[in-house]
Amino acid sequence: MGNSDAITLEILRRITEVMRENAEELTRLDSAIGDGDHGTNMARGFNAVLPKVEAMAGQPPSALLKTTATTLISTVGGAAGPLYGTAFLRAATALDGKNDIDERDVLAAFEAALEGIKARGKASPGEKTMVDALTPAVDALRAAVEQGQDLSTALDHAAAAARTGMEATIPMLATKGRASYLGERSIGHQDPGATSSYLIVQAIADVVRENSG
Amino acid sequence: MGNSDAITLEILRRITEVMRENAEELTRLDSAIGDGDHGTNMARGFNAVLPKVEAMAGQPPSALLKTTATTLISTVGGAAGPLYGTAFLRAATALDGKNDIDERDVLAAFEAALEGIKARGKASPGEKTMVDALTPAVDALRAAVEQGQDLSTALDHAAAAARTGMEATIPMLATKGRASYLGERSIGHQDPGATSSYLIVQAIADVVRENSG
Amino acid sequence: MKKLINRPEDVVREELEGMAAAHPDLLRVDPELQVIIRKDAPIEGKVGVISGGGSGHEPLHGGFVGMGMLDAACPGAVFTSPVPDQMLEATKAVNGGAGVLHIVKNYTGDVMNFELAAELAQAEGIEVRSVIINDDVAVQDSLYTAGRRGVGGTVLAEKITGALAERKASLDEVEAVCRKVNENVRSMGMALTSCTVPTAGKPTFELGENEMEIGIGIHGEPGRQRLPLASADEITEMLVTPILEDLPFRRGDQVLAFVNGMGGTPLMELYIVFRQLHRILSDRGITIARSLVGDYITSLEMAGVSITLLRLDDQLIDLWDAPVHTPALRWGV
Amino acid sequence: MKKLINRPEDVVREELEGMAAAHPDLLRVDPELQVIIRKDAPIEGKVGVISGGGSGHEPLHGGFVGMGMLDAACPGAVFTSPVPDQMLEATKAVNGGAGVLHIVKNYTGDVMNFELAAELAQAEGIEVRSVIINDDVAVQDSLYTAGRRGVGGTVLAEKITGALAERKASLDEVEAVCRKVNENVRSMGMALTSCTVPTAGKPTFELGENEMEIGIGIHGEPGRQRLPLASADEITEMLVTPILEDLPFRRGDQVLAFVNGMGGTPLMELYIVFRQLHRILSDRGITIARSLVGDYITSLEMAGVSITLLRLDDQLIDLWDAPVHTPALRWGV
Ligand SMILES: Nc1ncnc2c1ncn2[C@@H]1O[C@H](COP(=O)(O)OP(=O)(O)O)[C@@H](O)[C@H]1O
Ligand SMILES: Nc1ncnc2c1ncn2[C@@H]1O[C@H](COP(=O)(O)OP(=O)(O)O)[C@@H](O)[C@H]1O
Ligand SMILES: [Mg+2]
Ligand SMILES: [Mg+2]
Ligand SMILES: [Mg+2]
Ligand SMILES: [Mg+2]
Repeated sequence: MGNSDAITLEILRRITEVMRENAEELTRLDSAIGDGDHGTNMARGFNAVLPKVEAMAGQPPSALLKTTATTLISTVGGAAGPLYGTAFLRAATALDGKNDIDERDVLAAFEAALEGIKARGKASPGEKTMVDALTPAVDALRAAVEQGQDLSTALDHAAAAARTGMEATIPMLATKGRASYLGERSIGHQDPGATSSYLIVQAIADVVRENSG
Repeated sequence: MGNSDAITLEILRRITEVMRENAEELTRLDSAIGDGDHGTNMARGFNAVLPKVEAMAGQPPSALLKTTATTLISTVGGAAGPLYGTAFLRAATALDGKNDIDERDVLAAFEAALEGIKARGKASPGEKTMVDALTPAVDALRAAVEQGQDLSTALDHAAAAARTGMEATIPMLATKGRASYLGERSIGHQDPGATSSYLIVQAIADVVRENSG
Repeated sequence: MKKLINRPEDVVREELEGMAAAHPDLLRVDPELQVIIRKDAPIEGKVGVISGGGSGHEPLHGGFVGMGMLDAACPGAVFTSPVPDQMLEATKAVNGGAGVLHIVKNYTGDVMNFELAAELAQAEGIEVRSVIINDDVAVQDSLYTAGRRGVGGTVLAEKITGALAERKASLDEVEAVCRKVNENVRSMGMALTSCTVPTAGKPTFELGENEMEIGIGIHGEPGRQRLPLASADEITEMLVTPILEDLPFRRGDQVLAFVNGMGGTPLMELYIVFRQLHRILSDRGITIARSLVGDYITSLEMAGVSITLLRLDDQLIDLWDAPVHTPALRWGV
Repeated sequence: MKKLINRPEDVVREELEGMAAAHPDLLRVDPELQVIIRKDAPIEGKVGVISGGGSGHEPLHGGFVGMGMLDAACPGAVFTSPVPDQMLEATKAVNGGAGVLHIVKNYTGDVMNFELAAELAQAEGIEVRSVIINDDVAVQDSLYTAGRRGVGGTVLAEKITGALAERKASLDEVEAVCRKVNENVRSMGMALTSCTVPTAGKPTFELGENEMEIGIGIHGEPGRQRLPLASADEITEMLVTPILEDLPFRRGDQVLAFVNGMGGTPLMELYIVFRQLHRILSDRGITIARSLVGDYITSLEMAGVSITLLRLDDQLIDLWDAPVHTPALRWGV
């Protein structure tokens, strides 16, 4: 993938846009089974990320992602801050030294990000968290890359899987995070963190598609 | 008027009944321009009065009224407690030593009661208080008595005048009591104290009528 | 009506039983007669300081009974002045031979009931003085009203007067300092929501989602004016301007700034109001020498705020800082 | 949404500016970084005690910064854990060379952010220990949850831990007493109404006129169970029974009984709950040796109550009684 740095910046712009647009919806979801701040948290975080990465034009993807990570950690707070911060940090590390990113690199970054979230949150699939959107996304991405599909197509598969994973959180009983305090009452609601994770994967897929071919 | 003591007791029973029945309405009126307690206050007071005067069967009217007065002072609180307490106390004094009460005695008792309220509350007619129901009531009573009408008829006139006086408080601007804090906003509401005063005069008239002829 | 209560008729008695259980070290409580008395009263040679008023304003007054503040408090039914029997009992209980001061908020009912009680106490040979607190600048024209209401200034008057009484000052001196507080204190309040008197069962007034009441008292009554909802900064300005103009407060004055919650307003919002109050006073060259932020004189669960400013001098600062040990206000001990 | 605020995004910063203006004698406040530090920190040779968490629980934690309690607090956005930068800054500011204790309420976000901060502080050579408070018995099965939440017990842990640190005890001792409080404290809460996060603009949940939530936390979240509204006595019983069974508390125990308002509940109702709590404990032969009644750990303007019981021993009583001077808790000084 040529001009990976520019595309990375565009991805971060798109994610910021998407978080702003969906802040209200994410907060609504978090009000049902959490504390009603997930949308505000994510929007605040990416609003802080954007000017910083805009000022870094020309720097490699891993530098942009590292700044994203530390800024999220410093501004999001709550559960999402350390989790997404860790995810972007691990992705940055996976892409360290790479200027021209290919499918395998993207897969490695996604895998590292998911591992980071699982380690930090001590979460496994099926607990009604962002892990439930990201696990199928990474699986789909891996399958597509291994089948030799191009990055854009592979990411489209990942985004579709993330959406399915997100929707699959609805009937789940939460056993991690705030929603777990609700016990049975957490059933029937879509997890806000899984939703923001899907939105991020979709934003990445969209930007890559628009810049490919 | 024969068996004045029994009639006095019946009057106090009736007032108690009427205060219980109208507690909600009096409180509603007091919520509009006061603090929403007048009905509860009056009901609490007469609920305390009743068992005490019931236990005094056979004692003269002035004794019953004096107990009513001190009980109201000890249980009503707010503005209404001292005002009605003073009224009943003055009425008791006016009837002191009388066992067989006639029209002139009743008039004297009413006049003393009204004077007591005006003195205690430093209120004059037109200030949107109980004085505005009681002043026309006493005037009507005096006129009827002076015209030689019988007690029951005279009290009916007094009750009708009290009702008119009560209704006349609606357009008044309050300048005494809590309602005065509302300034212009007190206009358009019926005064709760004028309403309880009317109810008391009406109760007296009703009981006397039922016991006459 | 959603309240943590049992029967609406029992709220005051049960509250007093709770206070007795929570503060056995400080208070002697008679839940039937409804009198709260300082544990070690009467104190020989000390002026007794008592106050009272309707319930629903807690911690006022019962929460201010204790060393360095009130010797006794008489809570009435919710928003209803107590009766003379309570005040007489309290007066007798705290009489240490140096006389008793009644601190009375200026409401027709309170004034009349305290008047009756004072007469009864005098008849029993106890010297009683009364100071009427009327610090509410929302009530402007006392010719056409029952006069200014007693609101936030009452808390400050009780603290400062109690401190002087604790030092065994004479009844004259104690009365004088109470009057001095009243002359130098001004308040104004506003509401975002009404409140519900337990026995009434529904809110005293209805207020739209975008409305507020300015110039309220403390009895859940509507205010002088209904206005569209405004920002905290604008509301603070609306409250503080008439206060500053009334005394008037001047450049160079030192004040005690008291931001009081009406019961249902989070502390966060009180500090946001305090921030703007501080800015306005700074701009005018007025120094906040002491501050008090919290729920001290409330209207049940009403959301809203009142601002009280007391102009200070050395005596008032000294008495404000003096030790106090009550359920709701405590320092120096 | 009816609140005394300016822009919803600014509430925490403006609140902190208000706190700075109200308590210049006690606090040093950085409204941008959102750190509240005890005026005289760092104190040479004293263990620094810090805590933090989302805003909206005031006075927790910022109102507990001062002599004998916290050295610093880090408030996050409303109901949102603060970020490691704040905690690191606070840790550095209060480090007097004897190490720093982090008191952390058990919420995923708080725990993770404090973990990151501790790593960063350790990297800068500051010895940091963390104690996680998890006293909420409403969360029964920690196998299937993020574990018990930290609620009312946090206030008691901060007071008692701060008192020991004030005496220059070692980091080991300070950590140990904090763990001891956590092991001996249990809480449970309920809500009559929801609350509104300023940036969300509407209530977090809807509750019917005859419903209540039992087993809530402090973040405006719904509880474990929605039940028909009950009387204060019944509600008290529902809250205290699981608390007593959990530790368990036994006949002869001495406890600190803490009845906490969630923000929108009048003090009157808290005392009505205290009354029944006192009766239940008396029946079981448990003595209330100390009490605390008021709004100390809140959920904005939520109406509701939580009950916390701490089993006391001589050390805990002594440390509870030790002098404290903070905006919200003060005695002995
Ligand atoms: N232990 C965990 N592991 C993974 N994800 C988690 C964990 N705890 C919470 N989450 C995710 O975080 C989301 C909530 O984020 P947010 O609302 O910003 O934080 P908070 O719960 O602190 O308010 C949840 O919807 C869930 O997806
Ligand atoms: N100064 C006064 N003189 C005469 N009547 C008064 C005076 N002040 C108040 N009232 C009467 O008392 C009534 C209110 O009584 P109530 O609600 O029981 O007392 P409060 O105002 O103390 O709550 C008013 O409606 C008015 O009629
Ligand atoms: Mg959340
Ligand atoms: Mg009234
Ligand atoms: Mg009243
Ligand atoms: Mg949160």
